[in-house]
Amino acid sequence: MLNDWLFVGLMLVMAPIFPIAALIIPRILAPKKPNPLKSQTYECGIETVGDTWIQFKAQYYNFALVFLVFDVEIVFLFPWAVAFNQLPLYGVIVGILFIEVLVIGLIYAWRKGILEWF
Amino acid sequence: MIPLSWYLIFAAALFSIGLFGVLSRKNAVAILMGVELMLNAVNVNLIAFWRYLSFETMAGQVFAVIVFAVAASEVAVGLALVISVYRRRQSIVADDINLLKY
Amino acid sequence: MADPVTFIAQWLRDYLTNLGLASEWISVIMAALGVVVLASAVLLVDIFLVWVERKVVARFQDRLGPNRLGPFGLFQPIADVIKLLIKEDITPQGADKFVYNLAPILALATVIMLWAVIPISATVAGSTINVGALYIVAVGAIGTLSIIMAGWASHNKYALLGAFRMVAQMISYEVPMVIAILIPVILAKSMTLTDIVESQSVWYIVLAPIAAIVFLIGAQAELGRAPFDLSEAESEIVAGFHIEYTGMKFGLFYAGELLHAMTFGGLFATFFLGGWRGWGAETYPILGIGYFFIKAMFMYWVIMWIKYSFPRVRIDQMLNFCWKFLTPLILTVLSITAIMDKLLTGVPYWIYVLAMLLMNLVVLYFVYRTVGSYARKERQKVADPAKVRVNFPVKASTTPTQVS
Amino acid sequence: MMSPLQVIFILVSAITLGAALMVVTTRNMVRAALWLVLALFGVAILFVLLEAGFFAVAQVIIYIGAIAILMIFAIMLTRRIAQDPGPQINSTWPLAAVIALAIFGLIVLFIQGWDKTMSTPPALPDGFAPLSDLGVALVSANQYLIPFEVASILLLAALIGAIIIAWDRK
Repeated sequence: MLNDWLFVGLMLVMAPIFPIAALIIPRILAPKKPNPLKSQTYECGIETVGDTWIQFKAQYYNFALVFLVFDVEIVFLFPWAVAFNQLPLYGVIVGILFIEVLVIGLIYAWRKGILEWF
Repeated sequence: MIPLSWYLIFAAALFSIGLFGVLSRKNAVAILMGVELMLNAVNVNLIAFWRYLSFETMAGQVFAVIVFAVAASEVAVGLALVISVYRRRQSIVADDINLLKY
Repeated sequence: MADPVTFIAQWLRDYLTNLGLASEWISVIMAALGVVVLASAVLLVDIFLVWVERKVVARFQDRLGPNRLGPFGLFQPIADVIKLLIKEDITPQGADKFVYNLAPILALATVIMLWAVIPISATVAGSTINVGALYIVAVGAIGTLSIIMAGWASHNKYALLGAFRMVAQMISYEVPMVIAILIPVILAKSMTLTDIVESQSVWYIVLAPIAAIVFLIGAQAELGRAPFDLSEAESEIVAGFHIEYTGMKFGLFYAGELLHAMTFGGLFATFFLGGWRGWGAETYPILGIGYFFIKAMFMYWVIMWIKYSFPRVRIDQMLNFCWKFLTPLILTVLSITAIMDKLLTGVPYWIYVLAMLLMNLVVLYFVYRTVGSYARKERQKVADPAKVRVNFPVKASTTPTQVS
Repeated sequence: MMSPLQVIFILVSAITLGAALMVVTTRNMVRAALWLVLALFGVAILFVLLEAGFFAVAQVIIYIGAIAILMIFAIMLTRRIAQDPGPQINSTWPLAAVIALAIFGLIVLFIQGWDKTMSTPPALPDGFAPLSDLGVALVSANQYLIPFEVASILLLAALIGAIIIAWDRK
């Protein structure tokens, strides 16, 4: 089984080499004349005002929260899907039940207004 | 091949580092990160025991699944607490959150 | 000589064995060669894609597109690459240098890594790991991380805002997309992509059209392409997370995005269009490569078609569409598919296919009815706001009469 | 002479432990989160070495794709401390270090005295499919059906709880 992962592991080591090479070549070829005005961060052509760390809406967090819980559930349904041929009907229904419990959570979040954006 | 004890020592080291983070960090999010490291150490142990001692039974893997679910729940609730406290107190330094101490 | 790829691989293996190497090292060397060949081929296709994308968008907008450099402007992307290579790199003030440089590398490398598990023909597949379908999701998760790294490290408000929007969108649409992947896995009873392709004697787009559509929408959102291009909305946040990137670093993001679109075309072909399957592909695997790329390019063209035909949606519409429509829909389809698959064990395959298709069509009909009535209500609200109370929920007391 | 697998193990575990140390010592919280991602990725590679590929990808999807992102979101939402210049570490950190080291030493002592730490894992039989075995085990009533469903309820409770805590409209 480890043999299958050999290719993936080599890919993991070698895939970044191509973009890294693409970043090293400009180091040699491209001009480099930085000045303070050039390296200002962009803000519609005017000077940057205030801090970058602006406060974000809490909604981003809410969506990430719902996503996290769903993600965990779905990932653990994959072995269930692979084992489908060995499962009796009640095993299938139990697997469905597993995900339907989460639907209650989704409905709750929906009712509570978590999924609104305002 | 890799001896089982290597995995166990690695997991122990990871667990200790996580514990150090939990005990020493001020920031509540950093404390949660330490807890994540500790849970990961447990998972490494569970999977290693499954592979070396009883790969015919799925107990180790199922336990790891449960640990994943627990970790996700813990992070969801923990970070919700952090955000809630931050909104009220404008601070997430764990030492400042001492209302329940008295 | 039915299969040149296997022939070359066998010849190389024999050659290395004659050199007296141990068999483990030979497989390592062969795998490394495979990685180099695959990655270079993918990147070559990527350079070509710049031309394809520009040419196609030009035709959609009734223009000619690049047509000066070489025949049909084919050398345009090479000129682009040379330009990007000799352009000055600007690192913005206050940027976190290491993370800033790491983000574009990750963005492209993760897309290349996706190709490790995609079967290109009957005999050419990088790896046959037993968790191929989840591997794709996992690599995509690292891609998401590269975006948030880019946005954070640029030290720019627009970049951070763009990254946040993009990540919110990507993680939201990941839920229906992963469930849509789960449906082919249930049908094939395997997560290995080669098995999924091999079990498609009938393409899964016939057995699971709704999953295919949801996967396509999810891919569009995952790519951040219109109508889901809020992350780079030029008129709002200028360019999104890569606003501060110049020269080759921007080029890597751009190349990564194009290749990602093409890769999603390939994944769609693998999951729903039978991958390399086609007439004579089993006996002549070299044909399979052609079939696969034709299907992948076709789906890439569909993705472009959608991109250049739809206007941008608002962020609340985007999220509502995902959580209140796509996710419940695909969960319903998943449940019905799972139970039907179990109930229909043992019946002839054509009945199974027909039943699945019929079920999907019935669900599609109900979706059409629901969406239609919802759209009617919305239009009514806009046309005659006095009649309907402004706040939700809209009571369905008045019968929809006039649609304007 | 070490086998290639052992070399990989030592490399990966060294990187993982180094990243974990950075997680607990870095001041910049976003950087700490990125180090956490690296540490979690290292653990995923160890899962591959343990021939539990499913857990490797699940680790990447759940920990890196969801938990780390959630943490970064939370850090940005509470941004004032994300760039807190003051000390990020308690004054009692030496005590914490002593406790952590003591526990590490204790565990190592136990492992040394344990006679079951074999050097090579048992070979997996041909046709062994841990993935579908896991799938069957999770939904079989005589195996682990109850923990599986309880995990689902736990996640539901976490979702509802987190919504109630984080989402109190004043």
